[in-house]
Formats: sequence, structure tokens, C-alpha cells
Amino acid sequence: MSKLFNIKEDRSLFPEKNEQGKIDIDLSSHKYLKLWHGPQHPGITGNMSLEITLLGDEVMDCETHVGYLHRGFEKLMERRKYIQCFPIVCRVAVPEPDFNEYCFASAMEELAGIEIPESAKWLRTLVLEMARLASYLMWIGGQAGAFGQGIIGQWTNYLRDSMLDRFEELTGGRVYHMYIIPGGVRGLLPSGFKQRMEENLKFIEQMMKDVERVMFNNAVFKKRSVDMGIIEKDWIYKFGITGPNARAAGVPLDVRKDNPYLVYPQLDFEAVTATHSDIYNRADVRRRDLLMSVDLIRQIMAKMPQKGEIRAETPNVLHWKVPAGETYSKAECTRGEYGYYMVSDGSEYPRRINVRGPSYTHAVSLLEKMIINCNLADIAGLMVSLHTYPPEIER
Amino acid sequence: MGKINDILSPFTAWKHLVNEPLTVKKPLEREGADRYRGFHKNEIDKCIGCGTCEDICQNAAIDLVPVEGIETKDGDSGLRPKIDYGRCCWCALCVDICTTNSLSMSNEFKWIDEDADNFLFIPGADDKPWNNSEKGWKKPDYNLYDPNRVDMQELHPEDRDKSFIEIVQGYSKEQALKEADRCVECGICTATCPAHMGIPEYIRAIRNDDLEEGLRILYDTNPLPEICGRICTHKCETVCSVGHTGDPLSIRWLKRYIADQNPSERFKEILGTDTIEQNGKKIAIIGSGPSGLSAAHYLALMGYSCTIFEKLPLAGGMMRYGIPEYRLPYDQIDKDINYILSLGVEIKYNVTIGKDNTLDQLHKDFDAVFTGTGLHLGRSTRIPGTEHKDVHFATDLLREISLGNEIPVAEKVVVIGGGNVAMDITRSMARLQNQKFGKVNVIATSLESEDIMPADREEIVEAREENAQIIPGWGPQSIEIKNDKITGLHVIKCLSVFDEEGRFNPKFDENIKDFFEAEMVIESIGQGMDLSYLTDEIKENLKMDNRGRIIVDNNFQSSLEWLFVGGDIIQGPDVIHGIANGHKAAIGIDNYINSKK
Amino acid sequence: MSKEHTEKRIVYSPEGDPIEVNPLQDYFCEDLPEVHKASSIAILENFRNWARSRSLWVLGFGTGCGAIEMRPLMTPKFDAYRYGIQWRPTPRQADVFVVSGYLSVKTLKRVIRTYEQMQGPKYVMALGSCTINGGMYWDSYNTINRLDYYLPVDVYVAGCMPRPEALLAGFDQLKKIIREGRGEGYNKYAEEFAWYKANQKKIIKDWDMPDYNW
Amino acid sequence: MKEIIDRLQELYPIGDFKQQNKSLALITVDKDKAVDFITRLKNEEGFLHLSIITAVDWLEKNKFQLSYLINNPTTKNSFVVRVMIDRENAEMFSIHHLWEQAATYQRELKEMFGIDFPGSPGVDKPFILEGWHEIPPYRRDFDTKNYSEETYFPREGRTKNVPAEYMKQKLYPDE
Repeated sequence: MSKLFNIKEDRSLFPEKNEQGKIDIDLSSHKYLKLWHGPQHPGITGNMSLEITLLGDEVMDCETHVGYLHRGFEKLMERRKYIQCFPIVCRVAVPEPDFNEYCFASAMEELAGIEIPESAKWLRTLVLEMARLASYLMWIGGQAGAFGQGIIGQWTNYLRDSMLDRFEELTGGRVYHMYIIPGGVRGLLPSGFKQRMEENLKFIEQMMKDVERVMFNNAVFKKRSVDMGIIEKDWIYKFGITGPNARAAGVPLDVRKDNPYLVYPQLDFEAVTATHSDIYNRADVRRRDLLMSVDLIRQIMAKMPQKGEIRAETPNVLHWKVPAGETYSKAECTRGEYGYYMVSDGSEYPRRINVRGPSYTHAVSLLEKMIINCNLADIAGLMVSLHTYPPEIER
Repeated sequence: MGKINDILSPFTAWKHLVNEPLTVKKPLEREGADRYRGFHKNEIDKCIGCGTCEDICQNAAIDLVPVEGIETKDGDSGLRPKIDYGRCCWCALCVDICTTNSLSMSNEFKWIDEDADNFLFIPGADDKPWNNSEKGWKKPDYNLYDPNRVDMQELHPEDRDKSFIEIVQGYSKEQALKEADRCVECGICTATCPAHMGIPEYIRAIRNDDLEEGLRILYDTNPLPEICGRICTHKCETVCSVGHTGDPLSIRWLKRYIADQNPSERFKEILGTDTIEQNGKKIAIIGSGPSGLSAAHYLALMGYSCTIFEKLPLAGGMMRYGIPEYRLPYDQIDKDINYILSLGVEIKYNVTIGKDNTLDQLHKDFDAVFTGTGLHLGRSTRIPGTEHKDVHFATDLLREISLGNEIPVAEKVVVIGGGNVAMDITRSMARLQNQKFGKVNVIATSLESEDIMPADREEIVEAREENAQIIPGWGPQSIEIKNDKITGLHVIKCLSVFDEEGRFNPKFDENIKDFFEAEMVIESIGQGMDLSYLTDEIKENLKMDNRGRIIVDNNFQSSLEWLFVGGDIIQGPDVIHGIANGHKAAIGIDNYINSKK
Repeated sequence: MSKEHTEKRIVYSPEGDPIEVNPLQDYFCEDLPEVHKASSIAILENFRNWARSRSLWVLGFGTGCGAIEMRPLMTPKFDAYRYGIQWRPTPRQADVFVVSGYLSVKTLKRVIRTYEQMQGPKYVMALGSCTINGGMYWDSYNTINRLDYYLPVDVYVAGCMPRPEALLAGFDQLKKIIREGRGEGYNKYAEEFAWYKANQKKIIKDWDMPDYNW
Repeated sequence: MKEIIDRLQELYPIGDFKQQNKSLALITVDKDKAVDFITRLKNEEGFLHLSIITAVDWLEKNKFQLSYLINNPTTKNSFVVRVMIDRENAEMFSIHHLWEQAATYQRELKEMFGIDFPGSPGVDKPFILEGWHEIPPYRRDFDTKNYSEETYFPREGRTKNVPAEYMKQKLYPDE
């Protein structure tokens, strides 16, 4: 019987597992049903599909199929100048483009030896936290929705939109911000921004109390999520799990703390952790992380310099040659460690850029393992709780 | 207990039942933010069609296309960006890098169409509802390329005002790389340069630190890079697209950098001119000025055997005898000329055509003749008093200085004229006064007001740094002479120089007068040509316009098909036109000789 | 997926009897799409068009990044439901396909299948630069450049990505088109079926499905 | 980080040490020793977390560079372990036994670069692409723009003018 899911019925009819821990499936025996879950499926987070083999309504085997959103970013960047890569990197991850922009810019700045101005650092941190907040708000709606609570999504998508309005004001873009340009940022805070932001934050805090009451203190949600889909502590490094998924298991992996970047050392925060990583705990860690983002945004707004240079002096971007070298720049996004591995050969074009999205491990190898013995109805909830996000897998 | 709470607490959501809905009432009327990156706008008159937006666009969304009503002219390609909204990603990099600041974005974002082919438009030219929108993305407060020029190191005024040592020190490698980095490679400058030099290409060679390639590009169109790198009138810089919102590139100093950094003894090797196949044809060239040298260079490359006839003891024409050494050192002239001579060009010095030899004789002895004799005669204002012996022409004095002869220097000097030659003589006089009297008292006065003075801006600034007074906007009236000695120049205020049709027609206010004290007056209001070497027979057959200029075709061939004419007597006056004329004439001569066969 | 599942094979019933199946014949309809003629009675046709335009049921298939802007539309901020627009989970219930941005070849295949499974009259709304001329992935080896070569598009919305307000304006325009009886994309698809199929097959190399997925 | 390398220098031929930043160092290891070396770093030096495995195509040198980015969650330091392998019949030893997600990375590398990892689970199955018959797309000799233009019908109606050439045509066509 699986430790993962609290299934309590008689398991004697279920087949034995072989040495690899898998079940020998003979489709012609008519016991099993093969089901394709996605890509056109409302319960899925982005386009990916799961090829599931079911026995009854329990998953016996699963293979994830990705690649529906493959655009070949890493190839496209090789034939674009560095500055031309800047507008396209944000497209790798739609809900939180800023982490891409930041990782790309900081990797490039490190290779080029550019120090960005102080106020640009604060503004970058601000948009990263805003992106985290917006992304969590969207995620929380998905998590509740996957367990049948449509109302949470209705609330939080409105809250997310209020954050997008602030983004629009600050960066000129609603979803794709293209704000963290190599060398700095593209604009100072508009007048009245802080006040409007504070109103948004207050409303978010107020609504999050309701979310807590309606979603987290909810018998149905607890029933479906507590002790469901547990990530064991010893899997963390074995599978390369990062972010809230790891923190919920009590492993405080948070790049903001571990390898502090931008102005995080000057901010007061702790990595949010829980004791064991089931769906409920992961959701709770994300909720607390969300509230911490609210707090961090307040701290940033209070401490940041009022004006100053927003972009360091750089060579002419039309022929910016980055010295040969390679580096890896990472940041903590909502799903975990987000990183850009950049190799330069000293020319105007990057030699190679590799994007590390945390879903790469969460949605493929980890999901394939965790989904075994999961009930068909819980698949969506499990996927959302791993915060899988396909575009960063295939890029 | 906890379980009961878990069942009841979700019901608290009911409290929102009475709340006002937060839905946007009229979403279609909602505007984008002030900074929103919406649809493109372009101030089409400000735009110069440099294509930098096209270069930076990673989506190949921008094409440059001709637009009705926009003419191709110096500094404006006549093209305007056409944007494909089937490609655009609204990153606004095109706005941020726009050299003229003409491109911007509105905060409008709704464009619905049934035909996908319609999403191509020319911002500014096509009538779009957002053209007048005030809000939207504007170029932010940073630069994607450096708008500021790398300062050139120059001698301090105190260090230079006594000697004729070269003022401009030239760029170091680091400075040249930094300056070359500012180029956006639009190529607008190439059309304006009379020689159509490959300016973006040689600047790229500097960036790639491939100066040999740079030199090859220079010699493609200009055989006098050391000279041009110092004294070219740099029309390219006036149209430089980077100059619209910042300092233009110092194209001239970059050219000089390439020429300076390549050692003269390696020129032939770099340029691949060690051996040139001779074709046995002979060309005579009169005058070793820029046009003559340029023609000789390109003819020599084609295998012609060229002989230059020079009236003065050294080659270079006006470049040597008209431009003071502090601007153009003689050894640099020699560097350029020696290279041309090394190609097998011969110069016969101290030969005056019309005296020592005749044009008819040259016609007989050579397959073709090129003449570029330049403007060496001074022109007079013809105001009362100009016949006095202490009234001189600037060109004469400059020539004497270059020849090493002593010239008369007075304690108080007035120069009439506002061109580069006037500045040259003013600054030379300042030096000589400093050497002789230890102080400077020279006034240069021009008809033109300061903003339209024909002299280069930096010449005026540097002259003032050297304590010469530049007083523009006065018309000379008469030279006051007392006891057979000049005492000064009477002037009246000049209101305008050109009339509405752009013709020279100065207007004065007789009531505003001034008097500049002087013991010596130098006229520098333009030069005339000396065509006395043309025999009457030739003159009869030679077509000339009503102002006495020889009429030539595109290849500088006159109506006498063996006679080619170029340089200041046709176009200019300046060096770069001379070089361009010489190059074209060389091609013309080649065509002419090939057609004779 | 491989080609195997479209090939003829023998399966066994629970009782052990062999059954020969030819998937393409047995599992799918072999008919090709037909043109739906408009009714000759003008008033009836107008009524139909009016009714169709008043309830646009959108297929919940986010093919590209533009899908993210559909959530604000489904939720209170922009609330598209008040305009008669709602999202449906299955193609059988939907009549508007919003192609939200770039399409990789792998997705295009699924999009074609889903589109063909939708009930006529059906409409396609294409979002963003990517569907018009390739957008920022114009030189990518894995994304198509123009959608109208593979599916009939009724209306385009410019933007990268289009905002929810622009989407609403797009729906507005689509309603107008339908009311005017110009929403003929699905008929065009039936008429020029061979051309569309040839284009689709040119880029979907391993064609392992029936020609028409109905 | 340097001291780890100094300690292991005797056991493994480690080259090109470079401290890229405070917490990241680059090293190169021979192909044959690489898996051994990575295993040691994981088991004895605490480099428990594998961030990425990726490849760089050095077409000019006819080599692939494989980069393993491993991180020590205790000291927060990372190594990029670089391994150069031949481009022809590119093959590398699999490390799927060390980290579960390595199999996915290796599957991607096989598909996108054509680097084989014998023994890695599912390495031959298509991962991202479907029906791909060209050379692996991340190889430098694959021209994506060409392929796209030939395959995906770019929309007509585009024209191209280069300002300098256009001005020449308009202002001085004969010169």
C-alpha cells in the first residue's frame, strides 16, 4: 500500500510491483485503461499531457509528454545579439517573466563586468517580488480550483490583476514587462505608485484572510490534501527538488537566502518551511511565502532610494561583445531555483544559454513517480501543488 | 472542534455577497497606463530613416520603405520604418535606440482585423487613431549607445599659441575603440561624403581592431587619409544620425587614427600595391593638390604612368601652402604623398604650365591631361584703402609662411572674412604676434553672424582660446589711412547676408558703426582661379559657364575630350571634393582611353 | 504517439475471441467536412446569426502564452460571461477556438484535431503577432509562421500578447462578423479542405491520424 | 572551492580551474574520469544537488562540451564540471543512477544535440520534438532561420531597403 496516498480499501486485487517498482502492464488483459490527460484539458497547468494507465480510477503508470510549447529559445538566442535576447527571455515563463529577465541580465552583467546602479538593484528586487506575488496569486486559484473551489480563483485572479496594473504603470507592460534590461532597469517609480501599491497590498492581505478561512480551513480541502502526495525528505536532492516543494519538506532551500542577490541581504525575511511536504503543506508554504512577498514589497518600498541612475553605462548595445567565459546566474522564483547558464565566446552573440526551470524536475521525473497510485480525480490537484509549468521545461 | 470550524469557516465567504462588484464596467474604454507600450508613433519629419530601429529589432519586424512626400537628401535616407504587427513584440527597443527620438509608442492597444495582411503600417505616415495620443512609452532616461563624444586631447591654448606644433593629439587605442563603439552603422554619412567613403565599414574595422582592413577601406575612396583625417570639412559629421540627440561621431579623428596607427613603410604591403601592371599609357596632371594627387593615385593603380607638374617647390598645393602647420603638419602631408609617389607617380617641381611648358605640348606628349590648379588668387573687397601696401591677401601670406619666408607682422591686425582660411590666417597671425611682441591683437570680422559663419565651429572656438577676437556680423566700409599708415577698419552692422532666394545679397544698417584699430589688414573673403595657362585656342573650344568656370561632365571631362578638370576650380573649395573629383576623373580618363582604342 | 495505433491489428475480447480492427475506419468517421449552406429564408438566417453571435462558447485550450490573459476574462475583473462568452472544457461544446499565440508543430497537430472535432458553425480567433506572421518566433524551427495556411481564421487581434480588453474588442468584432453572416471560416475549411490538408501534412511529418477527425 | 580541487587534484586530472564568482567555480575533467569525479563530489564532498546538465557545441573545435552544474546545499557553493567529448558519434556515460532527474536531462541532450547516453532510461524516446527528421536542432550547423523560411510560409508583402544603398541609388547612382 502506498504511503503517498491514504487509500484504505483492500489492495489484494492490485498487481504486485516488479523489481523496478513498476507494475507489468498488459493492456490486452482489458484490466487497464490508457488515458491521455491533456494537452487540451482544462485541469492542466499549461500544455503538457500525461499518458496514464489506469486500473479502476487509480493510476498504475504514467509518462509525461512535453514539447507542446517548444519554441527553441536556446537556439534562437544563439542567433540574436545580446540585447536582442533581452525581449525574448521573458517569454520563457509567462506568469513570472521577470525572473528570466533578471537571470539573463545578471549572467550577462557578470560576464561583462558591469555593476548596476543602486536604485536599479532595488527596483529589480521590487519587480521580482511583485512577480512572485502575482504568480502565487494565480497559482492559489489553480490549486483551489483543482479541488473544486472556483471562488478562490475568482478572488485571486482579481488580486493578481491589481498587481498587473502596477506592473503596467511601472514597466509599460502588463504580462511581459521587459523591464530588467542588461545594465539596469527601464524606469523609475511613477508618481503615486507607492500609495496605489499600498492599497493593493492591503486589499491582498485582507482577501488572503478570507482565502485562509475559505480554502485552508475547509474540511473538503483538508480531506483532499492532507497527507496526499507527500514528497519524502530524502527525495529532495535525489530529484533535484527546489523551492516551496522542498521547503515544505523542511529543507530550507531558498536562493534568496542561500546565495543572496540584489538587495535581499538588506531585507528582513526567513525562508518559509513546513514539516512534511504534502499537498496541504505545500499550499500553506506558498500562502505564507505570498504574505512574505507582501511584507518584502513593503520593506523595499520603505528602504529604496527615491531617485538615482537606473542603468549603468554599457557599450553600444548594437555591437556589445561580452568577454568569453561562462557563468550560472540563479534566482528564487515561485517554483524554486531558476537559473541561466550562459556561455560567451567573446562575440556579439551568446554561444549558448541554457535555462533551468524548476519544473524540469518537478513535472517530469518527480511527477511520474508521485502520480502512481493517485486517484484520477486528484491528478490536477497534485500537478498544481507541484506548481508545474511546462514552458520552462521545453523552452 | 477543529472539524466543526473547518466546516463552518468557508461560509464566511458569504459576507462578500453584499459587496459592490469590482468588475470593470466598460472594459473597452479602459486606457493603457501612461507608460504603456502600445502601438507605434513616429514623428515623420524628425525621423531620418537611419534604420537603427530595424537593426535592433530581433523579430525582423521593421522594414525601411520610401514614403511619399519624403525626399532622399543629405542626412535623410528618405525611408521610413514600416512595422509588421505580425512580428512585433512591443519591447520598445526601437524607441529606446531611436537616434532622432522620433519613434515612440502610444498607449493604444486595440487593433482587430479580419485580414492578416493589414497588420503592416508606416507609423506617422499612415492615418491611425493613436497618432495623436499623448500617453505611451517614450525613450527612457538612459542610452543604449553613448551619445557623448570621446574628448580629443589637445594642446592647451597657452602651450600652443606661440608655436606651429600640431594641436590635436589624436586618439589613443582605448579612446578610438570607445568612440568607434558609438557608431550605429546606419550609413547615412556615406552619401553626404563627397568621396562616398565607407565610413561605417572603417569604423567597424576600428572596433574589430583590424586597422589594416581599415586602411584598405580608406584607400578605396581616399588616397590622402592622414590629410583628410586632420583637415577634412567632415560633412559626414554634420549628418551623423547619432548627432541628432548627442554629439556626432568624430569620424574625422577616427580616420586619422587608422592612418596614424599604420606605419607608412607597410602601406604597400597592406594595400597590396607592391607590383602594379603597367599599361604604357601616360597621363599629365597639372597641380599636386588633392585632386591631382587623387587622380594620380587611382590612375597609377590602374597601370597608368602619371607625371604631375607642380609650380611650387613642394607637392600638396593648398594643403601645404594654404593650411597652417599647427593643423596639418608637413610630415603628415609627406607621408600621404610619398606613398602615392611610391606607386610610380612622378612629380616635376617648379614647373609652371604656360611658362615653362604649355598645355598644347602636354596634349601632344601625353594620352590625357588632368588639371586641378586650384584657387590661389586672393579676392579683394575693393573697399577704399585696399590698394595700400599693408593690405594683404590671406592666401599669399599663408603660402609665404609655408615656404618658410618671413612675412610682415604688425602689432594690430584685422582680418576680413569668416571662413576657414580667415581663421587660419588669424590664428597664424596670433602665433606670429606672440612670437614677435609677446601678445596677441588680431581681430577677425565677417559679414555673417556667428551662427552662419562658414568656418568650422571648433576653429572659431580655438581661435578665441588663443586670444584672437572673432567679431562676426560686420560689413567692411573703408580702411582708414593716416600719414600713409593704416590706422584701422570702418565697419557697419550687417543685418543679413542672403536674401530670401538664398542669393548673396547682404543688407546693412548704416547707422550702427564700429571701428577696428589696425596697422595691417588681411583680406580673406574667397579666392579666385588662375586659368592663364589655357591658350586662346583652347579657350575658344572649351565650354565655360557665365561665371568663367569650365563645364565638365560627371567624370570631369571637359568639352575637350583629352582635358579633364577637377578640384577647387570645379567644386569646393575643400580637400574632400578634390579627392572625389580626382577619383572620378581617373575613372573618366580610363574610360576615355579605353574608348579611344 | 506512433503510427502503430492507426494500423490494422487483431485484438482479443475478454472472452478471448479475436477481433480485427482497422482504427482509421472503425474508430473515426470517414466523411469529409461539408459546406453548410445558409438558409434561403433571410429572416431565419438572420435570427440564427443573431443567436450564434450572442453566445460564444470558447474552447478552453491555451495553445500559447496568450492563454494567460483569458483568466482575467473568466474572472470578475473583466468578466466576459456578461457578454455571453464562456469557456468550455471540450471541443464538442465549443464554437470559438481562440488560438492564443504561437503554435509549435506538435501543438498544431492537436489544434487541428480539436478544431475538426468542434461543431459547426465554428470560428477561429487568432491572437498576437505569432499567428499573423510568426511573431518573435519567426525564425524558430518549431513554430509555424502563419496560421491561415492551416486553419481558417475569422478574426485577428494584434498584440504580444493582446490584453483582455483587446480580446473583448476581438470578441465584439467576431460577434459583428457573425451577425452579418460573414463568419464563413468553417465553410472555407470544407471547401478548400485539400489545400489545408496539404499544408498541414507538409509540416506534420509523421501523420498518424485520420485526415478528418470528426 | 580551490582547496577541494587541490585535495582531489592527485586523484583526478582536473584542469582549467576558474573561480567565476564567490560561489561558482569552473573546472574541466576528462571524459573517462568525469562520472567518478562527480560521484565523489556528491558522496564525499556534499555536492548533493544537480542543477543542470547541458551541452555547448564547439563546432570549430569539433567538440561538445558537457556541463554538469552541481551544488553543495550546505556551503552553498557550486561547480560547473565541464567535460569535452568528440562531436562525431558523441557519447557520454550516464549519471542517472546518481540523480533521478539526470535521465530527463540526458534524454533532452540526446534529442537536441544527438549526444548518446547508453543505459539512461528512455534516452531514445522523443522528448520535446515530434516527427523530427533533420539533424538535432541545437547543433550549431543547423540553421533555424533557413529551415523556418523554407517550411513555414512567411507572409509576403515585406520589402528590404538598406539606407546607405538606397541613398546611393537615389543620389549618386553612377558613382
